[in-house]
Amino acid sequence: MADIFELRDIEVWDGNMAASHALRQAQVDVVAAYPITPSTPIVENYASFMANGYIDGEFVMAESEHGAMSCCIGASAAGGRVATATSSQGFALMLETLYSASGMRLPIVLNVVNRAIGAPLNVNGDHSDMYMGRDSGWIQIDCYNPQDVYDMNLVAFRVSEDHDIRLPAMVHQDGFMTSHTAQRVKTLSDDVAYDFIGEFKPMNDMLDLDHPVTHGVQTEEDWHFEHKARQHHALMSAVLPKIQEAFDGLKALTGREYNIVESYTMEDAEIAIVCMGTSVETAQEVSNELRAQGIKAGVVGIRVFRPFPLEQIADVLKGCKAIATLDRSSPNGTVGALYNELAGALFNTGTHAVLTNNIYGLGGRDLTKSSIHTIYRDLQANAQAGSPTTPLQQFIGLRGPKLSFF
Amino acid sequence: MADIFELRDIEVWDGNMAASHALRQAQVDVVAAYPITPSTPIVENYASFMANGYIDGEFVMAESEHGAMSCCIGASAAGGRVATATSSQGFALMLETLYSASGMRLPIVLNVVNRAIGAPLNVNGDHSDMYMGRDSGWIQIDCYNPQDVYDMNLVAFRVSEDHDIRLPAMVHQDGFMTSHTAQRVKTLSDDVAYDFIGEFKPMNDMLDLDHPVTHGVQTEEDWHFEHKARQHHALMSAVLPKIQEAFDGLKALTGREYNIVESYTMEDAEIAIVCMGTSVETAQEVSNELRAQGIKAGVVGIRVFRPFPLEQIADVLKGCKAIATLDRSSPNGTVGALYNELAGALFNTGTHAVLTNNIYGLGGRDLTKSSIHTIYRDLQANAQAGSPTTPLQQFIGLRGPKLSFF
Amino acid sequence: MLENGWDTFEIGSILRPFEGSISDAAAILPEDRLYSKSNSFGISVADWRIEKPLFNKNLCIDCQFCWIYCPDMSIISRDKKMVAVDYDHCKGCGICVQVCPTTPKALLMFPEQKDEEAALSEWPKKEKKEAKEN
Amino acid sequence: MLENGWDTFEIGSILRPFEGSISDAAAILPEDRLYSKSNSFGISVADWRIEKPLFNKNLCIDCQFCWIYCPDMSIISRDKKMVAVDYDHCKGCGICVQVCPTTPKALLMFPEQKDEEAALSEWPKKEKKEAKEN
Repeated sequence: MADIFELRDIEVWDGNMAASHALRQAQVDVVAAYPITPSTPIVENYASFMANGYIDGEFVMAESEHGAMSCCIGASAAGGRVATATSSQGFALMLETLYSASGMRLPIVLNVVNRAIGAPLNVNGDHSDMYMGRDSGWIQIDCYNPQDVYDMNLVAFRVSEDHDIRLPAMVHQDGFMTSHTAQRVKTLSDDVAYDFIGEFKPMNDMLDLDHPVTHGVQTEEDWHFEHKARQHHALMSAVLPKIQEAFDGLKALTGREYNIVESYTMEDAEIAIVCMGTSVETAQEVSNELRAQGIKAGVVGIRVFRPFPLEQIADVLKGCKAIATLDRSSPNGTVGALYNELAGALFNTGTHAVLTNNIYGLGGRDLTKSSIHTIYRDLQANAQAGSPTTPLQQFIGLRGPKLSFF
Repeated sequence: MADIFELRDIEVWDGNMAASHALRQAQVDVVAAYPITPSTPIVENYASFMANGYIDGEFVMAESEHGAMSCCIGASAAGGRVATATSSQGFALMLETLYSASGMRLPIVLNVVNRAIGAPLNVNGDHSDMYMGRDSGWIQIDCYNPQDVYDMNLVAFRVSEDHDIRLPAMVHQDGFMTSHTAQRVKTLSDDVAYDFIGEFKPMNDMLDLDHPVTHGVQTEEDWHFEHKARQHHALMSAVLPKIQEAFDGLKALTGREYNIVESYTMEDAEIAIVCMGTSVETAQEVSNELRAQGIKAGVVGIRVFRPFPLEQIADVLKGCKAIATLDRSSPNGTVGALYNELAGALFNTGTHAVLTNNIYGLGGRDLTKSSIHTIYRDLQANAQAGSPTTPLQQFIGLRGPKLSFF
Repeated sequence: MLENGWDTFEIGSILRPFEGSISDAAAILPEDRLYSKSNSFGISVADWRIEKPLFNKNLCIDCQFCWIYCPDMSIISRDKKMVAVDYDHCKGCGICVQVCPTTPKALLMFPEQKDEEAALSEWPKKEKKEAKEN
Repeated sequence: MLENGWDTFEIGSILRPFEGSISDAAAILPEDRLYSKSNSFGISVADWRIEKPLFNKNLCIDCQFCWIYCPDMSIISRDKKMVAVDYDHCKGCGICVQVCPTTPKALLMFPEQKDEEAALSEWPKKEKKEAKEN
């Protein structure tokens, strides 16, 4: 039996430590990991909790991230609660196995501390790795600060392991900005947190020797489509309601409110910024300043990136005249992915909103309030003109001549 | 010196053999490869050409696809013409290094024989791997048949290696449907093909010992953004004009015409299907049948997927009343990627077209003409109603109850 | 199987090797197990072979290397004694021959059509052990 | 560097270690090379260390193992003789000590603040070679 870890009601944790404690409270059976900046402390802290008797489970040091996720897949198929963490190049090396995990319907929780992908090599935060996983069939939940990281990990285990779902879940946080910035985090006691997640309920586990089962089978053209359709159906139909249920449960327990789409002063907003990660809070600050000037500004934060809450986002934005999406990943030859997602959500809705795209913050470049003010000013002009007054895609915070496309 | 390979004007080749001969005619300096179905014959044929004296270069058997692309990166940085081939799981394992190749601005040509990604394991064709690479910073050119594969490989070397571009290029073909289906392919003689591609012109090659250069450097928040912006700028500004130039050159040489966007009876089309790969030709056949009935149907084939010819596609579709995108990859929790790309391209254009999404053919499931007729019928209804008459996303050719979303 | 639509199979990339529950399956010989229809035990891969391994029991020392290394569980072993090759599931990869430690080997590859009696009669002979000269 | 915008640096993830062309760079000692500003030769990573390797030349047999295995080219070797550790670029990983084959080792890790003279005086002594008993 693991020892209880006595937590204060409020701890000062960075995002990594918040994730480590959530994993500890979940009493994960197997963590298989390979270290990579900036996610390393998550599994390092976890290993130290285990060494000190606070966790009753196994820790496997793998030879690579491909190996780490492969171990996680084996352990999850065997019938254990499983989690790990990674970033950037490690995430990229894991990618093949991420598709395996979701296709095998294994409820693994992966903390992704978002970081740029090289070349050129860079250890700082952007969303290239998060975007790289957007077709992988995992649930993707995004965090804006260490408190989110703690809470969303608890939610991720609960939702992922639900037998109506059985899909793996990523919990995303911004590298360094969240992972290495200590903030106040309100905690749950070990038993309350564990009860919120619930006891792990096995399903088709390989170690149930009375019901032998073959995992990871081959299906050719006669079956593959049906498997993928069923997986998509679970993502589309079951996940958002279960996440909402978990959010409701967490609110009842703690008073903290999370939403499938985090809308901020959007009730009567005419101009809105849609973004992810730590930028959401920065944009909220700027929108407060604009509201003080009587400008109807709002912010939409993506909380659940996959499944993409297309209808909920379209609904929040239905009154808007001009919308800017902020993409923190190189679009490499097209518009930002978030721009396309929003265009897809708003198309066919009869909206006349103007939609534009801003590329920012690659490789850890700061997003300043002044840049966000500029974006809102562009939005005001777009709203007034009823059409884009700037090129569709603009790079912000970049050194050198202004760069924009379309 | 390599021996000349005497080709007939018309050979009967499958897509793999067409790719092998194009690589042979390019006289690639280094091919580093790891075999995977269905792309294996490309490098297997190539190795046999080399063993028989038709190529003057090196063939490296790597220990994995990650290793294969890493070898390609080293050889390209050293200053050679470099190419390889892969599919599916191999593509996924290569992914980390694909981002390295593009960020290092190395003009490698990668033949991707599109195949489904597991789990569940499946060797047949769909576009999951092609989609997985869409943020990677590579040029992505799509083929519909073996003739395309031959021609597009020649184009890929020429464009990729241009000093205004220096970006790697993928040439995509559908697994089995193209790769293993023998068809008539019109050939160029070895010297004409080589001249069309041009002599390899080195740039910053590591083996230029009088100008030592460090490749693969680290850039933190002070430089990474500028590198990625410059890479995106090259993709956005230089690639499409150079591809058009290559298409023009190829037409002058052979009479065969290719276009950045392959539009088929789109001049006055009211309803259109947008798709990729072998499905383009199937859709063209069905649109011919509809035209015979007086229905104004058209087809838009994606030829260049990255950079995405956003404005050119919007232009081709500007008169349409209803458009269906066909996605051959599991959207895993959202709409199809091609649907989003099209929504992004058409947003802000003032179009009133209805846009819908069809998911089809995963893991090699056949796309029948009858299914395409059904899609066109839906489009006619949408065009007439001015709004979607079906759910936004429909699965076609799936066993079991009708599956649709939104 | 094919009568199932996307909504009627078990989730995950799984198949059940047995219908219903079974206890101590390891104690039942493969040929006596009641495998389910989806199990691949009934599917032969014999035609993948170009060469086949043949077994010479006179040379075998029952080290079980072949049984351990065979990637297709096609070495039939009973009570830790090598008995035979399962030619329904052997793909002819030759690993068993590679790892066989005896001299001459107790497993050798022969053309698929080779008669077993003929092969045994042609088998390399064991050399008499002589004192080693230094 | 930072005066450059996205449009004014060379493409690719490259840096030039030298300004302009150079011939036979390998024949020039690192400290004599005219490295460019972007070269990392002038950047010290000394403060990454917690422990440092110290070198006892009396025990060194010039096998060059340390020079081969050092991942940061921080073993200074001249004419195939181990000369010193480059403490500007040594990160204190300890690999040189690990691979040193002598007994006692000619390289040992000491706290960063340790005085070299003191370390050498405390160095384990070489045991007299005695006839091996069987």
